[in-house]
Amino acid sequence: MELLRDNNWVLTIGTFLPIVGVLIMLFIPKADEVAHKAVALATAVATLAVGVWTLVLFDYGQAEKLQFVTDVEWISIIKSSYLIGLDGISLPMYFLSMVVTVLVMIYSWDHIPNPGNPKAFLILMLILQTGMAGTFIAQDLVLFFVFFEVVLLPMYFMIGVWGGEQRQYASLKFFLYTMFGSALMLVAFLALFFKTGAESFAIPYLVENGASIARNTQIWIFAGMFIGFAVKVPMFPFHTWLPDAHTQAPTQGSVILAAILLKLGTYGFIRIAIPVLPEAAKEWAPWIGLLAVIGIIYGALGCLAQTDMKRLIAFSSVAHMGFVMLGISTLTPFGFNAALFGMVAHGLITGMLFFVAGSVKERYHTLEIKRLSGMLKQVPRLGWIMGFCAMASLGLPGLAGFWGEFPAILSAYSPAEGLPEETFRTFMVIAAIGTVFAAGYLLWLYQRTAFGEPSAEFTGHGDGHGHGHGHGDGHDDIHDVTKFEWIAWTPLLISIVVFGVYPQLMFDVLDPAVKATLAVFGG
Amino acid sequence: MLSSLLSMVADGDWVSPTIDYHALAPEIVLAAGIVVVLLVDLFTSESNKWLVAPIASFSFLGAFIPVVTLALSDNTMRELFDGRYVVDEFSLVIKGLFILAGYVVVLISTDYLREGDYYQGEYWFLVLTSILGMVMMASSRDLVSIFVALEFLSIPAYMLAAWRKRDLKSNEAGVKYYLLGVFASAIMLYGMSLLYGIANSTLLTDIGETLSGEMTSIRALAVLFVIIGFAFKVSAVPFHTWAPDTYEGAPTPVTAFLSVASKAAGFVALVTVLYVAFPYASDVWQPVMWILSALTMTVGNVLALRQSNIVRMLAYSSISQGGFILMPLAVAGEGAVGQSALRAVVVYLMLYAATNLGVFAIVIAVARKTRSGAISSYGGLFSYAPGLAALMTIFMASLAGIPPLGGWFGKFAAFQAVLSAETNWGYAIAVIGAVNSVVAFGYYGNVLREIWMRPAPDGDTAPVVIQPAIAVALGITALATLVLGTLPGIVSHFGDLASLSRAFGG
Amino acid sequence: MLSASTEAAEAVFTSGWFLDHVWIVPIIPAVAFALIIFFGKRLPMKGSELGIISMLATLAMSAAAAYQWIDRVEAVDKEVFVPPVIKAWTWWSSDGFSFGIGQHIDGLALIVLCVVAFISTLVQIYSVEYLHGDRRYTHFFASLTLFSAGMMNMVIAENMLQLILGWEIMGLCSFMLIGHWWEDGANSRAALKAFFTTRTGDIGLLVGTSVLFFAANEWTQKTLGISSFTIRGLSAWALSGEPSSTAITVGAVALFIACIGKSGQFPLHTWLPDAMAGPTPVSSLLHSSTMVVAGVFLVARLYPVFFEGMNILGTNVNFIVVIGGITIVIAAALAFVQNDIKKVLAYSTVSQLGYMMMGLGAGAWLPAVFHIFTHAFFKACLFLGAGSISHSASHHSFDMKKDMGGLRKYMPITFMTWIVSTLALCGVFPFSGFFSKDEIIDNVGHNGYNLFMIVGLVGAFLTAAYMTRATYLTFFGTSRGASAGEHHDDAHGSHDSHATHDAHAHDTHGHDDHASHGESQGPRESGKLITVPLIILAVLAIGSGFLNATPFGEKWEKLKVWVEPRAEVVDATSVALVAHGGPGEVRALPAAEESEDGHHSSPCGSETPKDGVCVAPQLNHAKFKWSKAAMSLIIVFAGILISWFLSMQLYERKNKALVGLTQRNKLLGAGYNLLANKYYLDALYENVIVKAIAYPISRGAYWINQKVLDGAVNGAGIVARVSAGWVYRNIDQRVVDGAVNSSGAAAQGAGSALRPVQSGKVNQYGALLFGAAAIGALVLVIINT
Amino acid sequence: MLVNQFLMLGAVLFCIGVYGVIARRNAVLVLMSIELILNSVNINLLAFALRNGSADGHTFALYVIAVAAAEVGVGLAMVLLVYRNRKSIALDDLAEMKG
Repeated sequence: MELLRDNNWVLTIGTFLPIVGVLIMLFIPKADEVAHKAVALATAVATLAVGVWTLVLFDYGQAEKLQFVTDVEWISIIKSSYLIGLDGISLPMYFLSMVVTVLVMIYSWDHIPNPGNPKAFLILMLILQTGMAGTFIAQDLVLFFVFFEVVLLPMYFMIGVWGGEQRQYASLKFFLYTMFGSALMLVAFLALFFKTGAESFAIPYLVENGASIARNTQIWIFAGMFIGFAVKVPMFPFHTWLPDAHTQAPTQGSVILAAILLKLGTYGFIRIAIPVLPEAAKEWAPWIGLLAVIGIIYGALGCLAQTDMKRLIAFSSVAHMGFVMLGISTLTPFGFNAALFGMVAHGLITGMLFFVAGSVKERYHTLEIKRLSGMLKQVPRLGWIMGFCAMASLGLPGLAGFWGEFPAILSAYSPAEGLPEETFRTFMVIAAIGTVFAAGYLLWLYQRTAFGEPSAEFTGHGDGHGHGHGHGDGHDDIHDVTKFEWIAWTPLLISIVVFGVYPQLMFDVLDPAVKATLAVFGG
Repeated sequence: MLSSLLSMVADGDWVSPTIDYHALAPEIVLAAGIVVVLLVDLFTSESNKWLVAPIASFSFLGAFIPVVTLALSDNTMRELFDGRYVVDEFSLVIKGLFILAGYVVVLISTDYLREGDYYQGEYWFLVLTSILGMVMMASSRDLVSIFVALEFLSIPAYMLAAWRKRDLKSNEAGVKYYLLGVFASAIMLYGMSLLYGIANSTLLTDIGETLSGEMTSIRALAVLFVIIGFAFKVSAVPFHTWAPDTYEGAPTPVTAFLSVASKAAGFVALVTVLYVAFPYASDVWQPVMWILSALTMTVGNVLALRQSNIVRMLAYSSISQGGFILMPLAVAGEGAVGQSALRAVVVYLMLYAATNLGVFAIVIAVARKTRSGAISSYGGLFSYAPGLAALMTIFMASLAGIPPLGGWFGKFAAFQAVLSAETNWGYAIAVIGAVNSVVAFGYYGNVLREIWMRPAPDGDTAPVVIQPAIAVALGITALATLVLGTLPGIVSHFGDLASLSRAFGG
Repeated sequence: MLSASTEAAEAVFTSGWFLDHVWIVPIIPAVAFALIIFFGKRLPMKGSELGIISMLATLAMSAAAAYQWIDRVEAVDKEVFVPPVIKAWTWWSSDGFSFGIGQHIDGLALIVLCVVAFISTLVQIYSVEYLHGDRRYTHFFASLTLFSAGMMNMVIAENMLQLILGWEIMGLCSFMLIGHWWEDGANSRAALKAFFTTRTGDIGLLVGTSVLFFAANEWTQKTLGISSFTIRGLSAWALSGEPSSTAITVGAVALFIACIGKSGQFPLHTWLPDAMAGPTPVSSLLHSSTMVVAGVFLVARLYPVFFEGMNILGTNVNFIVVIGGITIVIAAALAFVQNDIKKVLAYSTVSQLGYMMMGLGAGAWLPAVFHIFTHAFFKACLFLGAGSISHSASHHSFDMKKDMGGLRKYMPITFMTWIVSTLALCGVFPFSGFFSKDEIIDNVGHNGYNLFMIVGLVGAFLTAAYMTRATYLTFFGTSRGASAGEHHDDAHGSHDSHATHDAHAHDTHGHDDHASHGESQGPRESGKLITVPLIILAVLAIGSGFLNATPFGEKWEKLKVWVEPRAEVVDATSVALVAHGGPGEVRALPAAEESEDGHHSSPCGSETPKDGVCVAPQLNHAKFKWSKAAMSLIIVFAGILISWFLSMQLYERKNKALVGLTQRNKLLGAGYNLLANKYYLDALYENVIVKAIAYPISRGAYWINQKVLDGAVNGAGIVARVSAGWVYRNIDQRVVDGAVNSSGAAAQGAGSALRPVQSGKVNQYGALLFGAAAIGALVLVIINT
Repeated sequence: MLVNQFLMLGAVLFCIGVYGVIARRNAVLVLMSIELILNSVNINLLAFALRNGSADGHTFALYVIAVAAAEVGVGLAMVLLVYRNRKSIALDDLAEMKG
């Protein structure tokens, strides 16, 4: 595989710049909160600038090749090196992670959750950013593993310290789940390393030599990786950490979790598990597909059973990631494109939904669907934004969500050679039914919370009308979208529309890279 | 009988050995330090006893210099007393580790001692002596020298454990440690005597050659007993029982010393014996190691989950960490694996030493304020001592093996070594290890939870005062943890120690 | 490059700028939508002007395009295949599959496009007054405009994906507009139901599209060099004799399920009457004339697929025709028992859609499309009329029995337009309905679907009857309730009143609005902005029929020339027309050579076309016979008369009685018995006649409708929620989650189990130590001896 | 020569010592039992030395004796310490820390 090394500094800078910010913040006294916010935001913006520059430098003509490749000796003794690179698959997620971090920083400006202490909060967020970005550019299994794990602790503390009532349980659960997965994943990586002749951990190398491994061995190694990644995705039945984590996490945490962290798992499948172990992938694909559709239906049912808005959104992630995994399980470039698009779309949309949920919580101090109603009347803009996100999330054509969902369903009709067609077509129909469920629970949520008259307990005084301008009288918390919220949300909203209207923007980048990745199938 | 002995001595043409003083320099420096400490302690008044501590630390630093020079000298293989005492890369790396560990121990002990009214001079004397024993252990290649070195490092440790002489717990710790220790070394000695009988030599290499023959029950017995002696030192389950009680009872700096230095010494001895004396008896000791490792990780973990006292929890944690260090040895017999297994052990020891010393430094610093060993006493640490909290987080995460903090690479190397054997036993132990590494976070995470997510117990949020010595110790250990974690390449090459794993064609 | 291509087109087929740029049409309202959302509130008319302007623009453009199309088709011989004007840009491509976006303009597209643009324009004008002072006036216009954009996009869609895009956008707008007055739970529930039901149908759309895509793509790529998402690709493939019957049948059925949902066909029609919760202009635009015909349009658009898939003309019964037939009857029967005038119209819409479906199912393509065209005008007119009544006469009530009656005196214009449209709907010569509906019935019979011809006739009878009843209750007899100026509070469950009261309460405009039709005032004619659209529509309700007036012979059958695609075998390139990727070209095929080999007995549909492809099946048309027409006319008049008689008996008499009572009250003061008796008489009439004849059937149908079908829809929801709850509580929280937590507990348990070993007693430690050693020794000794 | 008998003696002594360590509750007696084990070791060493006719065994034995002496010294000191603090040298009392 040819590697392009021109101005490869951008990746390293873009990945480790946040750490510089952390170092600076360490020397600022805890009390000076504004300074912390400023530094953190500045760092994030600077990182994003580097990201933009990366977009500019990226050679879209050869998106299938690794670009900006750096290959420096790291741990020579175990034949692992600091090998990073970017191709069409990594680019969107890499950039998205930067964008989301910036937006979250902006949102944090006036939304530092209890118990305050922006210093620690923002430092953790910056470390998180490094971990996320690094995972998407790492081209060496050990390096990938390290970055993959780096995100754990910050998220653990974000949930555990700044989270809701159940935060300690949720955070520990999140941590143990993920760690369990990655422990087995590590074992699988090492087994892979030795089975390929203990030559190198470099993914390109492994892709070349992985196929030569005996089939049964492949299946076992894949199993290890599968658990590692499936926990992160999360796929049924490894999903139970997600609702707790999402529900308890602070808004920023939920957003990052939904927008980026979940994608680490699917990305792992696309980047490592499947291309390196094609035989095993073929063997596993039907099962992955099965779990995926179970996840779709199951997540939807879970949503319908929820009484808490945030928890509902969390379960919807299970369903949506089910679509992504369905696309992956077809092992076709078409399906992979769908999956990757779905990843980004889900990141934008669900991230946005969590922002909204956070703001609702902040205003109403509750997310119980029963108690909320008439948001459209009390906080019209927030209500409309929520409606927009709901529509995007249920896969309305013209908005980003559709392009993750529909192609995934489409791809299930004709999976790769050697996969059972009938099975996958059944999956296709089930998944299509899943879209209706999605409409069901999202609209149900929307109708309950946004429509109707604001309930008396929030309108300050008894009568259901609240006289038009529901906010103000009696309930000062309940105000419409604030300045910082606008700044933080507009980019997401815009990109949801843009990608929905012109999906080619992303497919252009993805397609060649995906094709190259799936070349191992002789496709 | 005596006559025969004399005759043997008489007609054997006895020539005094030529001694490479450069090779012995570290030991000599330490010995000199010991003497100086004794004298100064003897001739200074109570008010000036604090002088002793710097002297001790300087003698450690002094002893470190020849280690470096030896490492840099082109002659990397120095054999003294026809191969009974060897100074090679392996021993140098280990000596360096011991000496630095000793230095850090001094740092974290200084204020602890000054504040409790203990005899200071003897304390330093004993620490130095014990370290000297370890340094000797690193070079010993003969049953006798190994035995002597072992006792040399153990006996002072016994006394250190019982240091707080008016404290019942401390006494208990000392007695338990002593009795079991002596018992274990007695059993080991019995095994050694058998080995001598079999090989008609106390030189490890000779024994190794003898054991290359077919294995008899008596030989297996001898091997087993010797291994048990060291298994006790590394507190491998089921020979661990002393560890929790002793760690809890002993003065905290001593606990740090025991859990790092003396454990490491045990591993060094074990590795030396396995690699030099028993390379051909791997059929015997591999299963033993496998079982020990599996038991040690698992039992250590599950028991640690139940602890409410931090030191005791750390005791069990260090037990299970020992299990991880033993893991590679479970497959070290498989030809080339020995090489990577040895590397894994050495690297793990280094990272573990750095991290664990750091943890104890924090425990001492915090206990100084809270006057309590309960884990719950760490509540709210993050709110009133964020610095310590952050460091503790780093150390705990490192122990739990979370990248990019030191510990992960140790575990990684261990897994790598185990899997490189590509045997089913290897895969099995690897999976057990993987699961255990997750369980382990249960109790490390528990501490972190107290620190970050719980309020201070009685709302006492006065800041913690950190003395300079502790600060330095923390600095060293934290730096090591972080740097070694992000750039393991620095230490990992210490691991390839051809000289020792010669027998495995390593 | 475009201009060049245009010239190329002129070489053979005339084209024109408007024809080449129809793709701009949907963009105009889309942009207008954005503008209204962002700036609407600041504008003098709160955004409504933007909507109206954009609508006028689209109307103008589509009219011009239609004109140029007519030139195009009339330039050539009647049988010559006229290539649609196609453009395509690559919208997105993945793994070599390229999906385009662009335009596929032919007669069908243009006629529907014009209808949509026209009706939208009128409805928006109408709404300016009707929603005057509404709280979400601006949002309302935004949604209306977005809806038009979506519908137009669907109509001109070049491929299935583009069509789905428009399709779903319409669904969304329908949701927003039905729920426009969401303060009332009923409205938002209706909105939810509508969206959810259509969405359920859309499973079929997704699945069907996927199936057809993969089934056809290889062939289309090979033969035409285009993806099989394209309308023409699919059509050609369907008629090529290639497709395996299963694939195309599955695809067609799946797609048709979507049409059932969207066009409110039995059994998914239940959402449509509820959708009347929306403001009347919405009902008139979305839920009568345009959106609900989307399903019909889809069938007409992909007719070859359904033609082959359902084997139309092959047998004398098929899925589509059956569904259509059932829908006609049950919907018409339901229309009898409604007291809400809008619900009557809603069910009538459902049943008219049934006609269109039945027509398509029976191979009467052109009549069905024609009926879309005519129906749009008179049904829109009827709805707007109803709206006008509630707006100005019955004080926002739609209850015919409570609040209407005798209105013809007060609102002559509304009355006249209503009558015209009613006659059109009933299919009375020479109103438009006659030409289209009679055409359908005629052709259905002609194509051998005799049973369904009878169903059509029954439908015609019922239609006439219930429309007469509605008309009578509304405009004849004496005024009741609000229309009689009665002062009653607005507690009755009428949605408009509720909403406008919000408007009163919250809007500055509320007050003059209030003054304009206070409770105190009696009924009166509505303002210009309402009546003018009514008149225009009424005129079209009469005139539009003559566009294809078969009775008057060939030269009157304009639509047949303009709209119906010509079934002719043409070479592949002339169908492919546009290669994907980059701006498409408008290329026309050389008509000359086509007409040379002109075997005008086209094999399309009947056999596999040789050396070429077809995009339209060969259909045949029934010859118009006055005899048949007379029969259906008689049936219609019978319906009208019977219904009129019944209504007289019921309502007229009762009212007299009541009047008499009041007189006697005034005069004498006592006379209750007589009153009572008369009253019993009326009751008797009610019971005997109506309950005996009309009610059992229609009640029964209604019961089935509400309880069974509707219940099924709601029940599905309930079941889902319940099962979801169960799964969540038991499986998720107990099993899956429990497994994890219990493993943690297990570890802890093991810990406490092992603690006794750590007894603290030295001797026991020693014992353990040596015991382990001994065991090990024993094992080793045994092994090594 | 009677090597095997010496070895048997050593083994027996070893076992007695182990028994003492496990069974005795008195610290001093446990100490003495350990001394027994060490001496069994010495007997072994000497016996082997005699059989092999090499001096290593003797030297080893001498070292063992010396070290044992040191050990006993420390051990007795500890026992004394314990006795001073709790007026008893019963090992069962030394069970404050457990679990």
